[in-house]
Formats: sequence, structure tokens, C-alpha cells
Amino acid sequence: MATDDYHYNETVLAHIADPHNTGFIEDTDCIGTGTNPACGDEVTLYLEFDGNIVADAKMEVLGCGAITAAMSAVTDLVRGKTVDELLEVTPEVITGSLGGLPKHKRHCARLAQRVIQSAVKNRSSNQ
Amino acid sequence: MATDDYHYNETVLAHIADPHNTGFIEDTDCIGTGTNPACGDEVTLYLEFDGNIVADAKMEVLGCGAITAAMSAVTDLVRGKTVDELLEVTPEVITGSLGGLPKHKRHCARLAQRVIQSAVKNRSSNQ
Amino acid sequence: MTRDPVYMDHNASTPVRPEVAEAINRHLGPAFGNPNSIHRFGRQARAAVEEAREHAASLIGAASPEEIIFTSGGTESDNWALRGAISAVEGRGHIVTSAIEHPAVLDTCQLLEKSGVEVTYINPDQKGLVSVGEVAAAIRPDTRIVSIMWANNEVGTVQPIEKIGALCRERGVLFHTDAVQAAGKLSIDVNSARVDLLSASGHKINAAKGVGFLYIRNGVHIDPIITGGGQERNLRSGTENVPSIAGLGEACRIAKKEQPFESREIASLRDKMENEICERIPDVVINGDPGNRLPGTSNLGFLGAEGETLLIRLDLEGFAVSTGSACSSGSTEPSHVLLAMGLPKNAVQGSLRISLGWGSTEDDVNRLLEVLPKAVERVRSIAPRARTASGS
Amino acid sequence: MTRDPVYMDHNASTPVRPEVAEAINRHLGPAFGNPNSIHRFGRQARAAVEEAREHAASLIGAASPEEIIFTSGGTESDNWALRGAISAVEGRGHIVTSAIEHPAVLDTCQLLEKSGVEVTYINPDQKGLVSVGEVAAAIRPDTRIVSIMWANNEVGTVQPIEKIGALCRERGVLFHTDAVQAAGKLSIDVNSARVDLLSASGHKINAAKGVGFLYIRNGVHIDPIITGGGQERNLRSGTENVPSIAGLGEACRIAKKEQPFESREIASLRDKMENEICERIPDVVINGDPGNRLPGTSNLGFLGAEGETLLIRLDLEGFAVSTGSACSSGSTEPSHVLLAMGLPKNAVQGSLRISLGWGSTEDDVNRLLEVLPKAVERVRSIAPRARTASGS
Ligand SMILES: Cc1ncc(COP(=O)(O)O)c(C=O)c1O
Ligand SMILES: Cc1ncc(COP(=O)(O)O)c(C=O)c1O
Repeated sequence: MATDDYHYNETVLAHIADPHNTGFIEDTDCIGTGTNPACGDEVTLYLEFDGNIVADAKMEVLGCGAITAAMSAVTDLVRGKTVDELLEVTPEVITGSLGGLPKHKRHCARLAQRVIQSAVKNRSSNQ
Repeated sequence: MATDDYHYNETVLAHIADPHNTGFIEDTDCIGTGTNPACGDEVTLYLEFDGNIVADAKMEVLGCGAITAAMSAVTDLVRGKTVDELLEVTPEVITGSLGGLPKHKRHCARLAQRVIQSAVKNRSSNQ
Repeated sequence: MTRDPVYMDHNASTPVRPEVAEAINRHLGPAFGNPNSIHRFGRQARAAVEEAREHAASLIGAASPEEIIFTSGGTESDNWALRGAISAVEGRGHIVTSAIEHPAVLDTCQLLEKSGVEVTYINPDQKGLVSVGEVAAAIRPDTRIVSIMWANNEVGTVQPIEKIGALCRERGVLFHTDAVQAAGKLSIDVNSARVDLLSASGHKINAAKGVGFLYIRNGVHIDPIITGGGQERNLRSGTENVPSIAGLGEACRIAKKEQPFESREIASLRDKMENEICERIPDVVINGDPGNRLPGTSNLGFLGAEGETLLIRLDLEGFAVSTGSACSSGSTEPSHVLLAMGLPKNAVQGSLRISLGWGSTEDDVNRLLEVLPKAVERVRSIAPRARTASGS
Repeated sequence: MTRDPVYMDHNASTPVRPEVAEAINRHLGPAFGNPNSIHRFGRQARAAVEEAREHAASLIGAASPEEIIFTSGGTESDNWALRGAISAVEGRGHIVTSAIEHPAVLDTCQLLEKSGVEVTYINPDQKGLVSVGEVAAAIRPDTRIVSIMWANNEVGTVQPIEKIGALCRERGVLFHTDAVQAAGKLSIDVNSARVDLLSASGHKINAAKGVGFLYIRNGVHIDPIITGGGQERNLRSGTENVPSIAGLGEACRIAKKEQPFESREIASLRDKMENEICERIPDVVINGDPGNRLPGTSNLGFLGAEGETLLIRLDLEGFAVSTGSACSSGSTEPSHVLLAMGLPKNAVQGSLRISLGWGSTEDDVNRLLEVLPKAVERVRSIAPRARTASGS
């Protein structure tokens, strides 16, 4: 098929229509947040650890389709990962797991990564 | 039908495809000529009088469709007319007898009229 | 069992009427000639173009078909009106426009500003209405042109065009109106409205994309922006898009005949839909001016939801709607129209445009009503505030 | 018994191939969406546009589909290349072009002159060929762009594009070529020819009127001339003409595949026709460069006849030909191309362009050969010189 740098692909569309792991986790201190002032996006990520390993992840998003898809993908990606491994979840990894994002939406993957880092930082600072 | 200021109408097209009274008249002194330097048109009109009345008319044209049609029409229009009546064959009369000319070709009717006048003048000057 | 998707995005583009497709196909077939050719193929094409011009003139009440010049669409028409008006006079000049114009006007104004033209952008009120008084106050001695759209593409608000037209006439200023969304949906008369320049686009009135026209009142002079072969009375060069022009003519002919009836039907379908939505779904606001809108346009704010996510959920359920204008696919910014209207952030973020038109049915609306409440609920549940909200 | 008229004016416009009409109709039917809409109707339209872009890129050997920007036709492409290149730099600048360009280039240059741009118009030789040396000599330090057409629309002469391209690259000057007549008829490779900007038009390659493209080499910057919604990577705003673009893509795909074969066929048909005409009719000259022409183009001077009159006579007999370019229907002046080539007045006045293309048959040619000698004789007999000529 012809290249399409304008539209969401089917994977992204499926994430947006039915984002994974929406909601929140009570009693966790591992919470990351992020905003994108230009679009008005607001994002929260909740991680629950079992020892050093992410056991559960949930997210809330009020933002465009791309950030919704990115956060949905993140909640899948982080499961089973150690804190060190979490730092390896780069924007490229997130975009890759979505099969790509339109050019003008790639910043959403960067926001999603910052939210992971924010969560990790909040946890560490409380340990 | 919609107005069409761009194309020749059917009457004009018929004149162009088969112009009337082409050729020349030998032994007449009533010859009018005209040129249009911009287009390169060259026109000659031959009139033969029976007393004060035009008995025959012929024309030669090397020029665009519009001047060909105008001259063709003129050779019909002038027949049976007196010299005075010839002066009443205005560009409007010529254009009218063709059912109209495209706007940018109306100057051809003016050239045709000048050729009639030129013929009349040449005759008068020889009488 | 998959049902046909339901198209509810008529302000973005419209389906082509079969009569229009037929007219187009005539000139994709044996009547393919160049209208500037002298021979019969040319004459046949020319006749079609001139017939279309008459239908277009008739749709907007132009005094003469000569006042209609075909273009490649609404965007070119808007560009031409503004760029052509500015370039036709000495000095840089001043433009008065509104902050809720289509980007074809707004971006062009912003670019003209870079070359020294001054522009006043008038903000509308909360309903999207531009005040005639503010236009009057903005006109200066060096104002070359006032450009106010007839109706807005996102919220549908209809502007007081007749009053602005009278004002501009009185003040001796050119008046352009972008009627891309209004033509064929509202009754338009360029003479009673005293419009000098009017833009229209084929694909908003059930004709093809890539064709439109600019009405230029007899006696008004603007410079051409595309020059060359001298087509369109030397005002818009380029071989005429005969098939699309023939189709546009047919669409204008049909619109002229059916507009009053169709508009009433569509408006009542839209009103029914809005009433039901507001009844079945909490926290919905209607954006725009409910009493003064394009017949098929409904712009709704679903507070606490995000528009694009809702749009995509609806898309996967088989409904095509939009979050605002479809013209700037790259845009991630919130609607400049809703922002200029001063709406609160959550109404802007949660806004969805549902636009009905030719072919929309009660069944479409009923199917949407089945699906929309759950979709809104689901999308709202994703948002951070869900935690503190009453329900979940 | 009336037979179908015979179309021999393919340089003015071409019939639409059935595959192209089919592609167009797909997007006049259910796939009518706006390619900038997010929903499935939009995605479907977008995919068609991007596929067409790939076919267009492939036809001219572009390195990337991104280098193809769709426009409303050849005239807009030419305008854009020149106006956009001039506007993109400070200062007024200088253009080098030829005296035999299409009016889309020539008139635009003349208008740019009015705003202070300087233009050098190079005269071709008697065959219509532009000298590379003269282009080299015309380039100045402030030359912004050289614009030389790939092949001429009236006489078909093919220019030394590769050499001009190499020259411009060496001198650091932008090189634009109007390939409206060449695309699909000659093999084109923008990279070996070192072309920076190339114009093409749909209706010259069996696609629709009102669509075309401008190739813009990656890294080359020109200003947009139509602004707004930000379509086409912000270079050409306006809702994309999806049906016509899809059709153009299909036409490019077919042309790429069939061009070498079809061009050979058409050229041999044209040569046969010319030979027969010159054998059967006295005082005929071939205008242009017989050894270096577009395959279907034949421009003949029937000395002592007048072209338009001959054209109309042929039209009534069922043959569509032209006297030169079809673009300027209003024009009464003799061909600027033939004049610039320095042809004698009678060759200019008596010139007729017969252009063959896809769908032309041997039978068409045979039918013409039956009719043409008498038609020429009749038209010659009208002229004043008939009296002194030998025959009548
Ligand atoms: C109000 C308005 N103006 C202009 C345009 C641009 O017209 P087009 O899509 O024909 O370029 C549109 C639609 O996109 C519109 O809604
Ligand atoms: C050489 C050349 N350039 C430009 C054009 C203009 O293209 P269009 O007809 O698409 O406006 C034409 C044809 O008319 C042409 O032959």
C-alpha cells in the first residue's frame, strides 16, 4: 500500500477505539503524570510493582488519539519489566509497538515515555 | 443553448467551410482591398455594376475564418444594392447576417466594411 | 453482519449526486474535447462550460454568467479574492476578516501580513457571530477588502452578510464572502447581499472535489493569480476542468431547485438528533448558534471526553464524523473557531462535529443514537477525572 | 452515412482511457471521502492519493513520491514554479526562458517583468531548438531560475534538457521544465536530466482536465502560491482532487508501462501520414525538427492556404485538428512559436497541427488522406494569389 504519513494505522486505531488497561490503581505510589500544553493532553500512569517487577499498569488519558494509543501500548509494554528495563522503553519502542505514528503525532510517544520516567522517579523518591 | 462568445456559430462555420462567390471579376474597376497587419489577413472584393446596381460580387481572402465568413457574407449582401445602399452595410449588418461573431473577431466585420468602402471609392474615382 | 458505514461528515465533503456523476462522465467519454479548440470537440466542451456557468450564476443570483469564474476549488477562490484584491491596487492595504474564517482565508491573510499588508481579525461572540458594528469600526481609509464567511464550517453559524454587504458598499470597500459552506444550503442572492466576491466549492454541494468558482461582480477588478492561456476571460488561465465544471453546473441546478425543501428536511433531522443526544447523554453542550445555523451542522461538546478519541471509536463502529475542519490533517491544535468563540477548554476538547446532508436518513440518526451514548461513556471513562466523577 | 469524427488534436487534449475513467469513478462513488478526514472514508481517499503519487513519481524517475505535488493542471504548475521560485528569494531576480514556451510560462514571465523581475527570452533556431550555449550565455549572477520546456506543444521539437540541466546544476541555478507535452510520450528521468522542477498535466496523457503535478526536487524550496488548509505537505492547499488524482495516477502507471511501445507506433503512423501528405499535396513544408520531435506531432505549412479556414473545412468533414495551441481561444495572432522560429509569413499563416495519440489508427490517417488534398485545394483557391497561381 502507498505510504501514508497522515493517518493512524489499524493498530493505532484499535488502541484508540478500545484502549487497554484504562483506570487507576489504588494504593500505589508509582504514579507518573504528564501534560502537553499545546494540545491540552493530560495523562496519568499507574504502576504496581511485585518486588522489582511491574505487575500491573493502568492509565488515564484526556487527549488525542495518538497519546491515547501510546499510553495504551505503554501499559502493555511495561508489564514484567524491571525498573532498569523501564528506562529502555524509548519513544521509538513505543512508536514501534504501534506500527508507527503519523509524523505530526510522534511527539505523543515522547510524552508517553516521559510519563513512564515520571512514574519511576516518583517511586524511587518514595523508597 | 448557453452563450458562447468563444466559438463560431453554425452559419459562420458554413461560410468558412464553403465561402460564397470566391474568385475574381475580370474587367472591373470596382475593386476594394484591405489588410489586417496584426493577423496578416489580405482581402480583395470585386464588384460589377449594372448601371447603379451591384450585379455581381466576388472575393478573395487569405485570412482567418472570421474574415473569410465576413467577406463571404458581404458578397451576398451587396448584390442588388445601389452605391448609396452599400454605405449602409455597416459592421453590425455584416455581423448580424452571420448571426454574430465571437467578441475577439468582431474587428473582421469592420475590415470587411472598409473593403466595401474601398471598392466604392475606387469605382467613384474612376467614373 | 456488517452494515454500510454511515456518513455524517457532509461539511468535510459530500457524496456526488448521480446526476452530477453522469454529467462528469459525459466529458470523460466521447465529449472530452478542449473547450478552447475550434473544432466540434471543442465547441461541445465549451457549450458544457457555459451552461454550467449559467447554473452557477443562477444559484447565487448573479446578474450575468460572466460574473462566474471557475477555479480549482474553494481554497483557490479564497486565495484569489484576497491576493488578487491586494495586488490590484498600489500600496499594501488593509484587510478586515474574522478569527473564525477557514484557513484558506486566515493563513492567506497571515502570509499577506508578512509582505506588509495589515489585517484586523475580528473575534466572534460565544455563538460564533461576528458583529457588524465591529466590522464597521475596523474599516479604515486604506481598507481594501472585507472578508467574512457566509456560514462557518465548524459550528455552522450564519453571519449577517446582508448587513455587512450594505456597510461595505456604503464605505466603498470590496466585500468578499467565503460561501463554501452556505452555497446550496442557504438561499443566496449576491445582489441583495451586496457581495462583490463570493467563493464556492463543488465538493461541498454534491459535486466533485477540485472545482469551484469565484463570483466577481461586474466592474470589480482583481488581479489574476494563475496566468497563461487566457482562459476564463483572461482571469483564470489553465485548460478548464470541463467534466468537473459540467458536474458543478448540474449540482448548482439541482441545489437551486431543491435547496429550500432539502434544507428544511435536513434541519429537522439534525434537530431531532440533537434533542435525542442531549436527552440520552449528560453534560453535552451545543456549540454555535442553535437558532441561526447551517441546516445540517451540529457541533456538540461532550464534556470530559476527547473528540478525536470519540471520533475514532465511532469510526470503528461505522460512523464518519469529525472534530472540526478536515482541511488540516496535520493539525493537533484545538479548533481555532471554538477557541475564538471563547469556549471553555473542556468544551473545545470534547467537541465533535456531526454534519448531515443529502442522503442522510432518519435511520442513520437512529443508528447513531444507539451507539453514541455508550461510546461517550467509554471515552469519558478513560479520562483522569473519571476517578473522581460520580459514576465510575 | 455519417462516420464518427476523427480526433487528431491530441496535443490540445486527449481522450480519457477507460481504466482512468474507472479510477475516477471509484472516487465519485462510495469512496468520495475527504483525504484529510480521519475516518475510514478519509483513509480510503488518502490511500488513493498516495498511490497516485507513487505512480507519478515513477513515471518521471523521481527519487521519492514526496517530490510530487498535485495541482490543478499544467498552467498552475508552470505558474507555481516561476512565481514560487521568484517569491522565495529576496530581490527581484532574473529568469531565463525561451520565446517558444507555452503562454503559462511566457505570460507569467511577462507579468513578473511588470513587478521588476528581469527575463531573457531565448529565440530558437528555425527547427525550434534552443541552444544550450545561448542559455549558458544568458545566465547571470542574479538568475534565479531557467525554464525551458521539454518539448514544444506546437511543433513538437524536443529540447536538449539533459545538457541544460547539467549547465544549470553547474551554475547553481534552479532548472524548471514544462514537460506537459513530453510526459508519457518520451522517457523522462528527472535525475539524469538534473531537473529541479517539472510541470505535468493530466489531460495530455489520457487522464482528466484540471489536474496535474509539479515535481519539486527534495531540498528545493519554492513558495506556495495557494495557501490555507496545509494540504500536500503545506505546499499546495485545497482539498485534493481525489478522483482526478487517482485517474492521473492510473494514467501515469499505464504510460510508464506502454510509453516506449506506443510512442514508436504513433511516430510511425505520423511519419506515414506526413509522407503521404507531402506526396499528394504540393507546397507543403514540415515545421519543427523532423528528426527530433514528439512522436505524434506533425506541424505542416500549407503554403497559400490559411490554417484556420482549413481547420474549419476539415472539421465540417469530420476531422479535428488545430492551428497551433488551443489554449488561447481568443487569440487571432499568428503562432508565436512559428514566428520565433523565424518562419516565413506564408508558412506561418498556412500552418496546421495534426497530432496523433492513443487511439489514433491507420484508418484515421487514411480517411484524412482522402479528404485533405481537396480541402487544401479549395482553401487555396480562396486566396488572392489564386488568380496568378498556375492551377486555377
Ligand atoms: C468555509 C470553507 N472555506 C473554504 C474551504 C476550502 O474549499 P476546498 O475544499 O474546495 O479547497 C472549505 C472546505 O474545505 C470550507 O469549509
Ligand atoms: C507545453 C504546455 N504547457 C502547459 C500547458 C497548460 O496545461 P493545462 O492545460 O493543464 O493548463 C499546455 C497545454 O495546454 C502545454 O501544451
